[in-house]
Parts: sequence; C-alpha cells; structure tokens
Amino acid sequence: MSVATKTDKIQRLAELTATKETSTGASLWREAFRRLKSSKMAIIGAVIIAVFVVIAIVGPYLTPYAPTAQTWRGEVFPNQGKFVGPRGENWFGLDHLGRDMFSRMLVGARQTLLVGVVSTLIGLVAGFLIGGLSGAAATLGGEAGKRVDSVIMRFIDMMLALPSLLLAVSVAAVMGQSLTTVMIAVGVVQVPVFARLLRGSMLAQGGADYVLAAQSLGVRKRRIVTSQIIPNSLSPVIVQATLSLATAIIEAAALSYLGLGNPDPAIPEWGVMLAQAQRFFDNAPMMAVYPAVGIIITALGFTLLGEAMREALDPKLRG
Amino acid sequence: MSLLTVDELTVTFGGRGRKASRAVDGVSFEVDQGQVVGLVGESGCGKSVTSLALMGLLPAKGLTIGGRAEFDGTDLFTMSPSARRDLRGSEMAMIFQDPLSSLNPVVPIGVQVTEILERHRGMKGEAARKEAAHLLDRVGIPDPTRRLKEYPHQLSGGMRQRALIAMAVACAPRLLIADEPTTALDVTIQAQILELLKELVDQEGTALLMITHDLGVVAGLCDQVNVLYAGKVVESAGRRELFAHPTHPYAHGLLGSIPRLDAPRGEPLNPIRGSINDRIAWADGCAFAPRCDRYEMGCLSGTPQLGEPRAAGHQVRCVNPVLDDAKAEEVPA
Amino acid sequence: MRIFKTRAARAITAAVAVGLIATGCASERDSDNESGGKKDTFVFAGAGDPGSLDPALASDGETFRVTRQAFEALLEHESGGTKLVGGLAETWSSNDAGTVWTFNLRKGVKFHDGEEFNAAAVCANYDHWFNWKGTYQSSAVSYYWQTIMGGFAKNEDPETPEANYKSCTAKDEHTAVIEVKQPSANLPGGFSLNALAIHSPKAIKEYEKQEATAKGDAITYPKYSQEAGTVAGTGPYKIVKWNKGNKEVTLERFDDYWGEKAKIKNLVFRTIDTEEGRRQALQAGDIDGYDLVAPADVKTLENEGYVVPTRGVFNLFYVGMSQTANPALKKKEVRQAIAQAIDKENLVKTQLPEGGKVADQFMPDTIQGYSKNVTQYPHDPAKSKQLLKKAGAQNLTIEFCYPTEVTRPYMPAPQDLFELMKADLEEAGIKVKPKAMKWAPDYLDATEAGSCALHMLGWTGDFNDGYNFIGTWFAGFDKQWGFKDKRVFDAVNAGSKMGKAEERTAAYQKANEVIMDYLPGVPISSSPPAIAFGKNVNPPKVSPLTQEVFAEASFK
Amino acid sequence: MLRLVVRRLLQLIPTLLGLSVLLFLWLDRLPGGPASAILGEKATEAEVARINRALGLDQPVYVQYWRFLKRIAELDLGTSTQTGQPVWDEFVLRFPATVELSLLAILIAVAVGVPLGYFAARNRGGWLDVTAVSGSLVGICIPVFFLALILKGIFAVQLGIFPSYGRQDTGINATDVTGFAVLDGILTGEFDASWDAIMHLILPAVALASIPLAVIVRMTRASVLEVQDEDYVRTAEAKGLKRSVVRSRHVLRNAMLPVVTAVGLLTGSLLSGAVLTESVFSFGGIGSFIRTAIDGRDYPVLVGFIMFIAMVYVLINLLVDLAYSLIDPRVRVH
Repeated sequence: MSVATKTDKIQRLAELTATKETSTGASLWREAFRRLKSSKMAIIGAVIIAVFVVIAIVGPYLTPYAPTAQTWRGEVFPNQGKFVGPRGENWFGLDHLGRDMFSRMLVGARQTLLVGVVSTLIGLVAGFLIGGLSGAAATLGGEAGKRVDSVIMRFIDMMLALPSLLLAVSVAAVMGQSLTTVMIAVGVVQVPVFARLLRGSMLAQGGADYVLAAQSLGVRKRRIVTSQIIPNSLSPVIVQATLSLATAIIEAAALSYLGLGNPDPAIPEWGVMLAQAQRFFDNAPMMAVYPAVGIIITALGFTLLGEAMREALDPKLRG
Repeated sequence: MSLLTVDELTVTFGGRGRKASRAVDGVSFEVDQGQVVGLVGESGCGKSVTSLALMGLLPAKGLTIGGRAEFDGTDLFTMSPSARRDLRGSEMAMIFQDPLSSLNPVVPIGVQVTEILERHRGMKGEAARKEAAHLLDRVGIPDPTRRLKEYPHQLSGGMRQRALIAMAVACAPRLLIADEPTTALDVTIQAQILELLKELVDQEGTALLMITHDLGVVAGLCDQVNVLYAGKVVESAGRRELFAHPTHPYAHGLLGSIPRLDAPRGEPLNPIRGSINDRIAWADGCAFAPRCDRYEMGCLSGTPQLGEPRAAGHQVRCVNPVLDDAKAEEVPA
Repeated sequence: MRIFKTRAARAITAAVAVGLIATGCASERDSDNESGGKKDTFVFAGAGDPGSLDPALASDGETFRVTRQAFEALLEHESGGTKLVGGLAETWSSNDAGTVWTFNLRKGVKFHDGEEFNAAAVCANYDHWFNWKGTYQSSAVSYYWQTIMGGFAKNEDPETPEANYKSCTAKDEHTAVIEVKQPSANLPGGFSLNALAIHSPKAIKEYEKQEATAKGDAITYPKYSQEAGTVAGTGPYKIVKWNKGNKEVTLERFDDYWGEKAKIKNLVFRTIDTEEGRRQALQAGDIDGYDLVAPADVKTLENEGYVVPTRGVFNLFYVGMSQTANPALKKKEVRQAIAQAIDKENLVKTQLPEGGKVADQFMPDTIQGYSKNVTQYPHDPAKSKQLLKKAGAQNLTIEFCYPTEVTRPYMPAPQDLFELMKADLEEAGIKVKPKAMKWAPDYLDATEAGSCALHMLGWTGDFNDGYNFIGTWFAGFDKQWGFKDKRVFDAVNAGSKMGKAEERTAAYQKANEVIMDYLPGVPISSSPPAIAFGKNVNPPKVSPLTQEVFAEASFK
Repeated sequence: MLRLVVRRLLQLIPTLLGLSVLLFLWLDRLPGGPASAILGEKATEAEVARINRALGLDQPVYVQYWRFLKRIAELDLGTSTQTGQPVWDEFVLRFPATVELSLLAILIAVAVGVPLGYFAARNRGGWLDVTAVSGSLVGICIPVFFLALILKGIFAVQLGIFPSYGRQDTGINATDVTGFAVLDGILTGEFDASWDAIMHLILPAVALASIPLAVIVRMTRASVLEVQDEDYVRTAEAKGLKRSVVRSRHVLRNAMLPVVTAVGLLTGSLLSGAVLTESVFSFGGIGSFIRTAIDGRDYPVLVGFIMFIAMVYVLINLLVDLAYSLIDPRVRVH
C-alpha cells in the first residue's frame, strides 16, 4: 500500500485514540482536595470556620463598647430578674452586669479560638512525639522497639481511661486555676488520641511495600521514618486535629461550667459566658443562647470540615 | 428453543455527574439445555458485567440495561424483582471468582448452605443440615458434617470454592453461571474444580455459562465460545472450529499468544500489543484497530458487522479477518 | 404514689402499659405515704448533704437544718424571732456573775427511743461532750462546743482552748445546774445552739462505744452519726432514714412529742446542688420548698404564685483585708480608699435580695449593740484617688480572692459581687488581681490563713448577741486580718466578760465605733435571705437565724 | 477464650501500676504536698509535721509509694474529706446509680443509633440519611451540660413529664436490695419503684447518650456502606435469599463489628459526661459525687476515683473484646 495512505491512516487512528481520556494518576492529596471542593459538608464547614476566624481576628477592633465596661450596670437588676434585651445601642442586649453582650461575643470569639487552637496544638505536639516515637520503634525498632512501643501504648491506654474532666481537675489542682490550665488540661486530653492515631497509621505504612523496598535498598532507618513513613501517615492526624478543635472548644465550655474555667470572669470567653448565664436562664434565656449557639456553630464548623476531610481521604466512606 | 437467549444486551453505567460508560454493547448469544457456553476475553471486556446483568446483581444506581434476555421464554429484565429473587439460586445460580471474599466470614458454612435450602426447597432444621452435608460431600469436601460448623477462614481455597459450588447447585439450577471460578486457585486445584463442574453438568444436564479469560478452560469445557472485546462479541463459534480457525485478529492473537509446546524452540511468543485501554469507540470503527496488525482504513468506517466469512455458524466481526491459517503463525513481531 | 400516678398519666403513651402495672402494684403501698389523697410528705431541698446526724459534731447549716427538726436544746429562739425562750428548760436563771446557770426542765418530755427526759439526761450530754477524746477534740468536729465552752476535761492538742465548762449537776429530777469558770458573752445564747441539743442518754451510751477516727487525710465520723437508728432527740420529728445514694434524709412525725405535734407526717430533706436545679424542682412540683433562693428568682417565683417569704436581716457581708498579705493595707488611707471606692448602694440595689441593707459596721442593725454613730465612708472614687496619693500608693495593685461554686445567705452570686467591686476599685485607680478559689477548703483556708489581701466573707448570727459577730473577728490577733491593735481588741472584749446583757450592749456599741474608726475591713451589706415554698404550702415562720421549725408547716 | 481473659487481666496490672505512679507523683506535686492539701494553707509547721508523720511522709519515697500501693491493693482508697467516710464505701454506695445511668444511655445510643445509621446507609443521600448525618454532627457539638439543661427545662419543668432531679421520688419508699433501683423494684415486686426509677433515668440518660448516639450512627452508617458491596453480600443476593435475611445475617452482622469496639471506647467519655449530667439532674451517682469532690478539692476521692475508673474502663474493654470474639470467629483462633 502507498506511503501516503499508511501515514494518514496512522494519523486518523491517532486522533481517534486521542479523543478518549487517559486516566491520570493524581496524588492522594490532589485527589482528596478535588473531592473536598465538591463536598457540601466541607464547604459549609470551611465557610463557618472562615467567618469565625475573621470575627476572632478583627472582632475585638469592631466592638462598639469595651467588653468589660459595666456601662449600663444601673439598668440591670439581677436581684429582681430585670434584664435588658436587644435594643438599638446594644444589639444583643446587656449581660447581668450591664455589659454589652454583642461586644462580649465578638471578643469572646477570639478567646474561644485561642483556647481551641492552643489546647489542640498542645495535644497534637505531645501526641505526635509520643505516637511518632512508638510508631517508629514498632515499625523499625525490631524486637526491642516492639517492647518500647507496647510500654508506651499501655501508658496511652491508661490516659484514655481517664475521664477528660478529671485530667483537667488534676492539672488545675497542681497548677492553680488559670486560662493556661484550661488549655493544658484540654490539650492533655487530646494527647492519647493523636498518639494512637499517628502510631496506627505509621504501623500501616510500615508494612507498606515501598518501606520494605527502601529498607532492602539500605536506606537509613531514621530517613525512612522522617522522609517516608511520617509524611504518609499525616493525613489522618490532620483530620483529627480539625475535629479536635471542635471537642476542645466544647471541653473548655464544660470546664467553665464546672467552675474550672478562666478565673477572671470579666474577660469574655463563650464557655464562661454560657456557664454564668445558666443562672438567669428563666429571666434572660438569650444571655445563655448567644454563647451556646456560638459554641455549637463553631464546633459544628470544625466537625463538618474534619468529617469531610476524613471522607475525602478515606475511600471506604466515599462512593 | 434455547434456555437462555441474550439479544442485543447493553449495560451502561454512570449518569449522575460522571459521563456514562458502556460496559456491554449489544451482546447476543444463546445457551441451550445442558450446553456449556464460554464468554472469553481480557478483563474489562464486559464479560463479568454481562453475567451480573443476567443475574440482576448489578448495583441499581445509575444503571441502564438495554436489549432482552429471555430465560426459558420469560424476559428477565421485565420480570418483577420478587419473581427474580425466586429465580435466583433455584433456577439460575452463580459461582464467583474469589471464594474467600464471596463467603460471609462470620457465618458458619453450614448456615450459608442451609439458608438457600430453606429459601427455595422449604427444608428445615435437621433435614436441611443433612442435605447440606450431602451437598458438601457431593462437591468433594471430606468430613462434611464437621465442616458445616466451620467458618470460611478455616477452609482451604479449594474447599471454599467447592463450598460455593455446593451452594450454587443446591437447588439443581437449570442455568449455572461461573465467573472465573478458577482464577483465584492454584493450578492443581483449578483442574479439580473444572472436573467437578464438568461432572455436575453431565449428571444434571445443567446449562453452564463459563466466564473466563483462560482459553485453556474454554478448550477443556465449552461447546460454544463467544469472544468479547470492548463490550461486543467479536467472534462466536463452536470450540473446535474456533481453536482450529481463529478468524478475528483478536481471537487469533489470543491463541497465538499462548506458549505452545509443539512450537519450534527459540521462536518468540507473539503477544497482542498494548492493552484494552487503548481502543476507539465502536461507533468510529473497530475498537481493536489500534492494537491490530491487520488494521487498515476500512476498519475505521463505522462499526463492523458480524459476518460469516469462513463457515456457517462461525460469526466474526471484522473487516479484514484472518482467513488463511498459514499467516497466523508469521505475524510480524 | 401521687407523683407517680400523675406522671404516668402524662407520660408518653408507650410507657402507659407499664404504668398501669405499676399503679396496680403500687396500690397496697399507697396507704403509708398518702391518706385520702391528702399529701402527707413534705419535701424540702437544701444545697448540700448533711455531714452527720449528730448536731454536736456539726457546724454547718445544711446539717442543722435537718437535726433541728429532731433535736432540741435547753433554750430555743422564739419561732420566727431572735428572742431567747425556753426550750427543754421552761425557765432559766443565772447568778450575777453569769457563771452558774440553773435550768428548770420541762416535764413529761420523751426521747424518740422512749427514754425519759430529765436533769440526769442533760448532764449526761454535757459531760459526754466535756469528756470527748481523740479526734472528737479536733476543732473540725467539736467547733461549737469549743466556741461556747472552750476545751475539754483533758486537752490533747496545745492549740485547743482552755476549758470554760466546769460541771453539770442534777439538783433534782427536773433541775439541772451548769457551771462555767468565766462569764461569757456566748451564754446563755450558746445553750440554744442545736450543736448543744440534748440526746437520749441511752443513745449517748451508744455514741461513747464508737470512736471517730482520723486517718491522717480526713476524719471518719462515727457510724452512729451516719445512719438513722441510734440518734434520738426530743424533737417533733424523728430521723428514720438517711439514703445517701439518693441524697435524702427522711424524718417521721414523733407522736409522743411534748409540744404541738407536727402537722405533716413525713418530712424529707433532699440535696439539689445548684440554684437553678432547686428552682426547677420546685416549679416542676418535685419538691415543696427550698432554701438559698437566688435573688433573681424571688420575683419570678412570686409572680408564678409560689410562697417566697424573706427572713429578717441577721447576717453581715464584708470585704476582708489582710495586712500580712499586702503591707500597703497597713496604711489607713489605703483601707479607707478601698472602702470609699466600693459602691455599696449599687451592690445592694442590683445584687442582693430586696430588703437588703447597706452595712456601715460589722453588725446588722437588728442586733443589740448596733451603734448609730459610727464613722461613715460613703462611695467617692475621687476621694479614694486623693487618699491613695496621700498614702503614696497611686498605682496600687492588690490581689482580690473570691469563691466559686458557692452561694451564701449573705453573699448570693459571689462572682458577680466580685466583678462589680473590681470595676469599682479600678475606677478608683486600683489594679485588681483576681484569684478564684473553690469555696471549701481552698478559699476558706486561704482567707483564714490571711493569704488573700482582699476577700469577701460574711457571717450569719447564731444568737442575738453582738459578740457573736464582732467577737468572731476582732477579739484578738487573727491571721485573716493580720493586724494588732490593742484599742480594738480591748473594746471588743470589754463586753464579753460582762454578765448583764444591757451592759454588754453599751460596750458593743462603743466597740463598733472603735472598729469602724480603725476600719480593718469594709462591711458591705446585710441581706434577708429568701426561702421558697410550693403554692399549696402554709410555710413555717421563717427565722432570721435560718432556724425554721418545719413542724409548723402544713399543706393548704 | 480463657487465655484472652487472663492475658487482658494481666495487662491490667502494668496499666494500674503506671497509673498509681502518676497519681502518687501527682499527690506529691500538689501545692505544699499532701499535708497542706489536707490541712489547707493555714497549717502550722507543727501540724504539717504531725500529718507528715501520720502519712509517713518523713520516710524515703519508695517506702511511701509502697504503702500507697498496699493501701490501694487493699481497696483502701482513704477517707473522703467531705463526707468523712471511706472512699471505697462511697463508690460502692453510688456506683449502681451511675451504672444504671450509663447502661441506659448506651442502650439508647445503640437502640436508636444502629437502626438509624443502618437505614441512613441504605438510602444514602436520601432525606433520612441527610437528617441522620447532620443530626449526629450537631449532636456531637452541643455541650452535654447545656443539652441536659434544655431537656430538663422542657420535659421536666414545662411539660412535667419527667422528674427534674434525683433518682427516686420521695413518695416511693422502695426497699433497697442491690442498690440498683430499677432491679430492686423488680426483685421486690415493687414495680412502681422500678418504674419511678426509670422515669428518673430517662432525661439524664438521653442527655448522656447524645454523644455516643452520634458516634454510633455515623459508625454504623459508614460500616454498612462498606459491607453492602462486599462480595459475600452479592453471593447472598445470588442465592435469591429474602431481603430480610440478606440484611440481618449478611450485612448487619458484619457491619456491627466495628460498632461493638466503638461502644467499648465510648465508656470513657460516658463517665466524663456523667459528671456533668448527674450534677445537672443532681442524680445521686458517682458523677455528682465527683462534682462535689471537685468543688471541695476532695483529693482522696479524686485519686480513688481515677484508679477506680481505670479499672472499670479496662474491664469494660475486656468485656467488649470477649463480645467481639463471640461475633467474629476470626478473632477466636488467633
């Protein structure tokens, strides 16, 4: 057959084959991110968080009044159940000491975020170290490593056994009552969760072929852990961190309810505000509702995003 | 008239969001009483989907089935779901590829066998257990009464497959569909299982639809063979005829790619180029064209039709079929 | 079964079936707590569990609230008042020195365990206390005995005060004579304390068989004081059951009571820790009354038709200053600056229950010894600033302790009070370092130890004698205040050794003037604590001393 | 099976030992050490010395620790500084209440959560699914104590359907046999008492159940989704089994495995929650007792409780493992 026909039939074939999509091997993360963008949960969650963070950052500069100033204290009579609800100058009304609720909510957002983030960081870092250590030991430490690992895990189990509140109380008992105490207490509670998680996924990764390959190639163990196992084990930890932010905020509220919260009640923090407002629930329910709703929505935001991330990263939950 | 008549069966997945993909594209074939029919092709050619479609086991979401499939004169696809349930397991049964994952890990074998007896043969308690034991015994599982109490993970791979078969034949179905029943097993076991299937078919006169990519299995078992490529039957013929004269370049290639003892030493194998992924849409021409050595311009002018270029009853879907067997050997590598 | 039935009726339909069975089975047991549909169980909620069933071992209101219904002392206060009247003693008298007290006892009084009440019984009690040993001598256990009668026959701890009690003699069947070494302002008032109520001698013998043990960490109260059965008094109710798991003490009418019998058959005290919990329980009809009502709730409850009487004013709320904790407080200007910075009026107006009064001395005006002409320190931030300047303490930073998770009759919502005062002080240019502490033991310990520069505390009188107030603080050097000032101490103690009440009154007035001139701390207010009852309750007369007698209560 | 039990019980030992060390150190770390934790700051040197002697704090640390251990081993958890009663007795007295409460809570969580999660998974994306998922998400985010207060406000105060506090009505003078109010009622035939106890349990239990419920719904849903397209489910379908059989025997039974483990792990959070709920309903269980202990800095109680909880927690998880090995034959062998 002629050369011409030959070439143009290859030509023709080429374009026909070209039309069908070739499966691109996108990385786990890009994949996950793509899925995230398409998930309603993720979007709602992200929006909530964004709003919350913005408020937390700029809020304090937008407060119409000083959140601690008892400007209208003459107008509120807790002893007669007389409170001041929303009105022109005070959009959310006044609290039981004649302070502007709206301003307090704004500033409270920052405090709440602070507690949430710091305590989660504490839990994350500590948990990361412990979990990483025993994970590394278990995967590459041989027999001795396994023993080390099991000891650490016993310890972690032990921590899991303790109700979070009691941990908090114990910390408070030793360190005295303060915002730091609250953060540490709430953080400590998260430690075992992170530790177990990281270790778990490290063990999973440790068995993976590429690690065995690396080992057989004689890559140094430390390098394997740092450059391969840990990076690949991170995703669940990150998810958990997001979820923990929610729990941290709620735990902090619970501590305030038990009177272990921030010792200076003048500084507005949603948990403390909620705990204080309980007493006036009959006369001024809104005083409790504002911070409660604040806490719930914020926690929800983090939970939504976290769950969405989890689904995105875990094929099983998807489909 | 034949037991199962599949006519222009098409199966399309997707829909919501993702672009629809057609897994089976107008497949037609027949299965007669006691006949063993093979569906052959590489993985992804649509053979398993066909079988699941016939059994009605495809996930309903985003699924569209076209064409007809008559079982004993009644159309399976227009049948009521409950009627279909009654049919399944009693009239038509299926054997799956991976015996371990196909057995419920937390339920004893015994229960998994008796439950079908209870469902279709109304057997209860002791009677059912006896029958179950008998069935296991029949498919060659030693010491069946003990096995009844055991769980899948306690059985060997072969045993599991036998158990699955026992469940399939529990109600003496008229049609048995076997989807790659031997791929998960090692060779010695494979033979035994095939042997078992064969004798079941012979004894019961059960019709068997054999889904496989393994031409050896086909050669050993099937009366009639349908070769699938990219969702279409590309060649259909009797076993002997097909092995003697593979006419579609694909079938030809498949046979050619099997190592042969009788071939002179040092002669290279001649595998088919590329994978099932590089193909073109049937609408544009022959999907096999990109991998085909005999491909020419004509292959790209619309879907090639089934014809009988070589012999009556030997259908081939090709513009440029392999007609002279001599050529079959010296395909340029 | 009332509560049950009504609930079952209202309960979710799914439950009804079970409900019917239940009522069926209930029927034969209905009789013992319901008679002809009329309620005969009165449920009253307190804020904490009682510590023991033997008032002699107690020093807290929650315990006395319960024991007061079952035990009676030689003297009592007139119902709803602060005037001393005869209790188990019909009349009493003392020698001029006030060291020999003679009691003519009531006749025909029976103890719950059937024993006869007589002079011997009285002395059995006093000698029992006087001869306490071991852990019983710990001030935590025998606080009131030690305040009223000093130490014991044999003091085991050098810290324990010298015994003031001398003897008790049964002059005849119905005359008991109690002698003390020194006259004391705590007498005769002390004889009315429920902690010194008279127990059946039979019970006392039982008590003496049992030891209170202290295993380093804490005191283990003797078994008899922890379960009903042994303890036996003469009161209108007898204690029949203490269900700790369910946080409830059950009392039953004592039918051989010498006086007017209790109107309601069963009296139950339960514990509901939180203010809102108690209020809600009342609103839900689960209880018939509760104490420590949040001021905010008084109006609400009244509007809803509940009976919320307020007690007479008999307490004092003050801001204490510890000169050891912060030397700056040694300067009077500083103390005065603080005093004038605090806006007492506002506190009373917005925080304290209605009827609350601004206090200008360490004694409510209902007590004999209240002085009309003490130095006044009105609210005046500007003045405070000057004073601070004068003292050279312009940028004074001071630690202010406040208790959490607690309300006291004189101090509702401590945290709010604290926040308001903090704002006041800061307005006067004083920086405040807040320190939150759990009420017990942290806060109480810290304040007693004088480690809190500023702190808030208060006192509810045990009986109507000025010394019961000022004596508790300023009788001598006290870590809580951390100052030594002879003028103050002498003025305060002057009254205490006088036998005659009216002499004392004068002395106390003088003392108050001296104290307020020195200004060791800032008296803030006296407030009438409210107590709430169900709509269908005729409440007992409420007592300024919070000594309600529930035998008076009845259902409409 | 037995070997498993023994092994787990042995594992209990190091856990408790480690815990005891921690607690010992903690008690030691307390501001001013145990002595002033007991006496308070007002303690004079003499008193501290006396207490220290009484507690044997003048001896070397290891001796002290050894005693500490011995005491715990003898279940002598010290004496509550508040009630003046042995801590152990206090627990024994109050434990039943909390057990009842927790059991009911878990019961609710499972009884509601499993079906909900199951059906949510079956019609995935349907309205039920959406409500169940979003509901469970919100459920996690409401502070337990706030939920409890709301429930109480509505169902106890406004509607008066349930009692607002406590464990039993005062009207009921139920006979106390085991301390489990509900059980006692049944034993003694005082069904009204049982009924009354149940009515008291419901609100707190619901509040307490909120978080476990949420978790279980999501777990069940996830694992049903996973199991649904397992091969063996297809096999079951291929057998033409009735839907009910396929679902119960082949889908649910496998889907339950992870849920069972979850239930075990939830107990820890449950006890935390009990502290809050019980104090909202002033329910006479361990929870509210601990709350008062927290308020009163009752260290012996807190320490004892922590040990106690650790034990309970490990034991519960042992039970869970046993249950697990019953429903999953694969575990039994290895």
